[in-house]
Amino acid sequence: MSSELIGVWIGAFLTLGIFSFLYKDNPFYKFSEALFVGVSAGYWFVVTFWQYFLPKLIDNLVLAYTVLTSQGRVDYHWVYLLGGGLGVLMLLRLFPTVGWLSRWSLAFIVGTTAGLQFTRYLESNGIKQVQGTILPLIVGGSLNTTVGNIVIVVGTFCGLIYFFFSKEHKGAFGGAARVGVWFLMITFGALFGYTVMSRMSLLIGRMDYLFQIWLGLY
Amino acid sequence: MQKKSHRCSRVVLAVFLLLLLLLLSVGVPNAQQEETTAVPEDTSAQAPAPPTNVKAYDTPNDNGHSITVTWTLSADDGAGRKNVVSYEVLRSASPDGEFELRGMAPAGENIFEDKGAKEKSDANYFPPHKDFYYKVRARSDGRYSESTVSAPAFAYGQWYHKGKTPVVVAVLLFSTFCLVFITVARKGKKLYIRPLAGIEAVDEAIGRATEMGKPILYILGLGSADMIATIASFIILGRVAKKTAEYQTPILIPCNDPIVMAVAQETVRAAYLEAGRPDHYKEENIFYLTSMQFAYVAGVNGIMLREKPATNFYLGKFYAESLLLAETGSLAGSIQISGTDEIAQIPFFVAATDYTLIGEELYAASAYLGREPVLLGTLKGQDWGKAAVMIALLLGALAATFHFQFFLNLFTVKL
Amino acid sequence: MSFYERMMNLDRRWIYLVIGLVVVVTAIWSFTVPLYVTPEVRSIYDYVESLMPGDVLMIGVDYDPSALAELHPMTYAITRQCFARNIKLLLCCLHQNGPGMVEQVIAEVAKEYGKVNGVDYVYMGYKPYPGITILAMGQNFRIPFPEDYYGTPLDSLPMMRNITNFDNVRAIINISAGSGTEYWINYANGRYNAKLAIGVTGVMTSDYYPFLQSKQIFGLIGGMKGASEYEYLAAKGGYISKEKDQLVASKSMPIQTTTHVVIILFIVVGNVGYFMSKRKKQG
Amino acid sequence: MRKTLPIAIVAGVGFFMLIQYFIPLEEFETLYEWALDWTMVIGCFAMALGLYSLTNVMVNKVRRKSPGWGYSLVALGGLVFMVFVGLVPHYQESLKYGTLFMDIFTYIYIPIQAAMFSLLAFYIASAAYRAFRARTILATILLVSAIIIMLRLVPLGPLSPINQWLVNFVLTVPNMAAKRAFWLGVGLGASATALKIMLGIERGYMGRD
Repeated sequence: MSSELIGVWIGAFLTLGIFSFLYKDNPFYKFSEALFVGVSAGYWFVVTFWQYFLPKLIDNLVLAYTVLTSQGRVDYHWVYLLGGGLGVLMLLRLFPTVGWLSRWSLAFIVGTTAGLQFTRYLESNGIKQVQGTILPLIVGGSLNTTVGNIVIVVGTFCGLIYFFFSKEHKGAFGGAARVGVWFLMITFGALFGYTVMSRMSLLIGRMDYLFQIWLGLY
Repeated sequence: MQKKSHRCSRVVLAVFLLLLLLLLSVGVPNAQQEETTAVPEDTSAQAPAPPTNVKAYDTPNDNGHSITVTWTLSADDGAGRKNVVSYEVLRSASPDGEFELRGMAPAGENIFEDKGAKEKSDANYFPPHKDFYYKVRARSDGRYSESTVSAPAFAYGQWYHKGKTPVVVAVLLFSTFCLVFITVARKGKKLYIRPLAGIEAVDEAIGRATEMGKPILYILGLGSADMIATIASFIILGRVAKKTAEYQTPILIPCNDPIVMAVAQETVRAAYLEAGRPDHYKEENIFYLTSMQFAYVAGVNGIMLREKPATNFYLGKFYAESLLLAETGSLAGSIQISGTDEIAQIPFFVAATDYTLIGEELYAASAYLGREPVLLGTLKGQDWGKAAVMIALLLGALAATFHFQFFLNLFTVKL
Repeated sequence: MSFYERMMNLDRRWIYLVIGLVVVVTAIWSFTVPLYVTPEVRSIYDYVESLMPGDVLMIGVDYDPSALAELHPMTYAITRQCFARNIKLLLCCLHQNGPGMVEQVIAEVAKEYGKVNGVDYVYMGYKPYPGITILAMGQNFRIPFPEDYYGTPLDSLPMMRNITNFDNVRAIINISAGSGTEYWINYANGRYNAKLAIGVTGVMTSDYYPFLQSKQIFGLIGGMKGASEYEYLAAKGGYISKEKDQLVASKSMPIQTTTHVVIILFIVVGNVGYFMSKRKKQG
Repeated sequence: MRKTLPIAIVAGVGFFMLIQYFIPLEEFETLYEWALDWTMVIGCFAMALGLYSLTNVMVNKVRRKSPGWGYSLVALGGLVFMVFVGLVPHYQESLKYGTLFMDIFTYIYIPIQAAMFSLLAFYIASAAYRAFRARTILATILLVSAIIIMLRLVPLGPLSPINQWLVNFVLTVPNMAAKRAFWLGVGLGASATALKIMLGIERGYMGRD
């Protein structure tokens, strides 16, 4: 039995374990689940170590140290000590008395996110979308495009009205909000229907794995 | 009431069919195009006319390591002998020194950005504040004709990116809206906000868990702390945890990211402190599971079936796992409240959970739950932002209809 | 509990079972579903049918093995149709990880039909920067590709004797999993007015419909479904056959169809149960 | 120090990140790159914290012999083994194809992941069955739209072209409009949240003691 064949058997065994969950929770599934969680957490830890920790921190500090010893000058790579310091603060969470120090590191991350995403969202979700919705309402020679453009502009307009929080959805305003929800519902339905095909492809792929690769039935 | 909604759905179906017929009468488009077959061009073996008027200048809106070169097309590019195939851009530190090739542009193009690295150690380092001379040559089947040398230019960095002005305007406008209404709200003016079903269900859902004596499961999604949706979820978690502290209902938070776990611990601890029950806070209930999408789902599904939480919250960033979680939760008989800004996952949450916060509602939820005037002020600011967008949409549609290109340019961000 | 109420509160495991059975049964007892062929796929097939033997068609194959399942069937079906009709092919690849894979396809199909490299087809290989490459090809194929994939100068290939640029190929079909398609549309069609059709992955499909409406492309094959439509046409035309296992995309389509039908039936049954049980309550 | 400094850091870093977006200068670019690198470094240390949290939960379960402790042992075993075979070999060697580390990933992790993912095929069917009832107008619209899109894979004879046209229409027109409105709303909501965070209006997530 080759190692690949053993691999296929293990894979098939675990696949069935996951599928058995469809009937009900059982030891077979619990085993697959526990193994899955453990292996994935270990995998992610190792990948983080080799691909982020080493190149982003250790390599930079080693470089700083080499420059210091070989050329006798302090170069900018030492700033990574600060980053490392913020990281070490995270580990202080393990000790209840000094754990609050980790808030500095958390604050650094949250602050970065807030500042970066503020402009990003206004640009890509705000201005770009307005730009994309600026469409001519009358397109000469194409009734199709004309109707399409008008529906898009009206739909976007009503959809935005739906998201108003500080005004009661009553009267004409409420009517427009309702039209907005209709547009949202059409889209949600369409997205649902559109996804069925790719989900079925996944199942077909697994069935192929079980029947073709594992059992060799066809 | 039921009868009415019954009739309504039939009306909708009828309208749907009518619309269908109407749209059909518009006609299905038929793609057909005239074919064009041309005789191959006669490219003579002579060198093309050289490009003229070569200009070099510092590339605007950059970090100072690039120069832009422009020229007037060769007389044989697209006209005349039609034999230009490309342009080559050459650079030198002195007008009569050795020129080196910096790059190519295809025929028809009259601009090239000579860009280099900013690190001195990089082989392609582009020194700023240093004069360079450029020339451009037209190429045709191994034959070249060179332009004259340009005037010198040097690269330098800019303090402001002019292409991003629309974003500056948006930032200022939006911040002003929010700040104005925060001030108004602080002064004690009462602001109306319309009810949201998902929010009203939160209290009920926590109450139900308390009655049943079962825990609440709160899922912060698959995002890390670098996503605003996750941060919005932290804020909501603070409000929810305060209530669970008051009711003394345990709250379980398996996390997909260790930083998210740390922030969630801080949030819940603060909420318990605020509710006056710091002794009931259990850090081990907020734990890390794994960062891999489906392994995380497998673990959470296990928790749902074995701990049987009365209520599940799914708020934050969700991807394909949304339906896996929501279906298992509904199988376990939990009340489920969901919300995300990923439009592709909303349909599954709508289908499989009891209440869904759609897009912006997720971000508004914290203000709804907090009910503090300052937060309601930002909601009002958001509404004004929407109003501004709607006005821009209408004006834009009119401008596009009557071909006022300048209005469109107002919204163009040049990166 | 009435029959309808029970139907409404059906244990979901029955649904799982039905879906599982339908997939397995359809896979084993395979049958063909009469597929509706969309006009945007048919127009490509019909166009290739309208070409005369000796005409040159260009195919830009811009994907790598990760999009193989959806796009490979398109490439196979079109190359087989062309070779069977003695249409000459000019190919290039603008996707970094694709060139080797394209070579395999073309070599395999050429062998089936006894076609000769350099006479019946030319594979120019890979170049980075799709935008610049396409612009340059519009001038002359020899600028970005002085030699073909195998290192032979284009000028010494008999098929290339009268071929300079896009003007000398009848049409271009771009089969792509990435943003290269935009360049083909904007440059090959936009600037050089080449007749262009595209084949793209399922998720990209809806993004490219507007180009069909504006007639910048004359055909569009979208994802697995589009591929199976093309295979259906090619099989009907006798260019590929089920016996030789050449209908790859079509193989999973009956399963897709039956599962979709079953889900729609489920929805209908659920609604019938819902309305009937409500009527009972009211009555 | 405990309460105000974190809020000050959020405001300061946030403001810097906001303005650097508009300043192309090299110095700002470098600071920005450092900040991103540091968040990654913090993430690496946090990973150790996460692993501690996970093992803590598992070990406690095993020690207390709480129900299902055997499975915790399995998970612990998988974790420890993965970390061991991943870190012991030479520098980054373990991430290459063909190592024991990658074999476990390929033959254990990948099949379970694919199986988990494919459960969605069953769930999507059951969700459609239970949720798509024409209870209200909105539910009816949702249902009709989903069915129209699903019908594109079903042979309908002469009705197929009509359906295909409808599918194209739904995907290019109402779908586009709703997505735009959705994204615009999300953009404003997310920006408002970011603003609240930077201004320190929302600070409950940063602890209170």
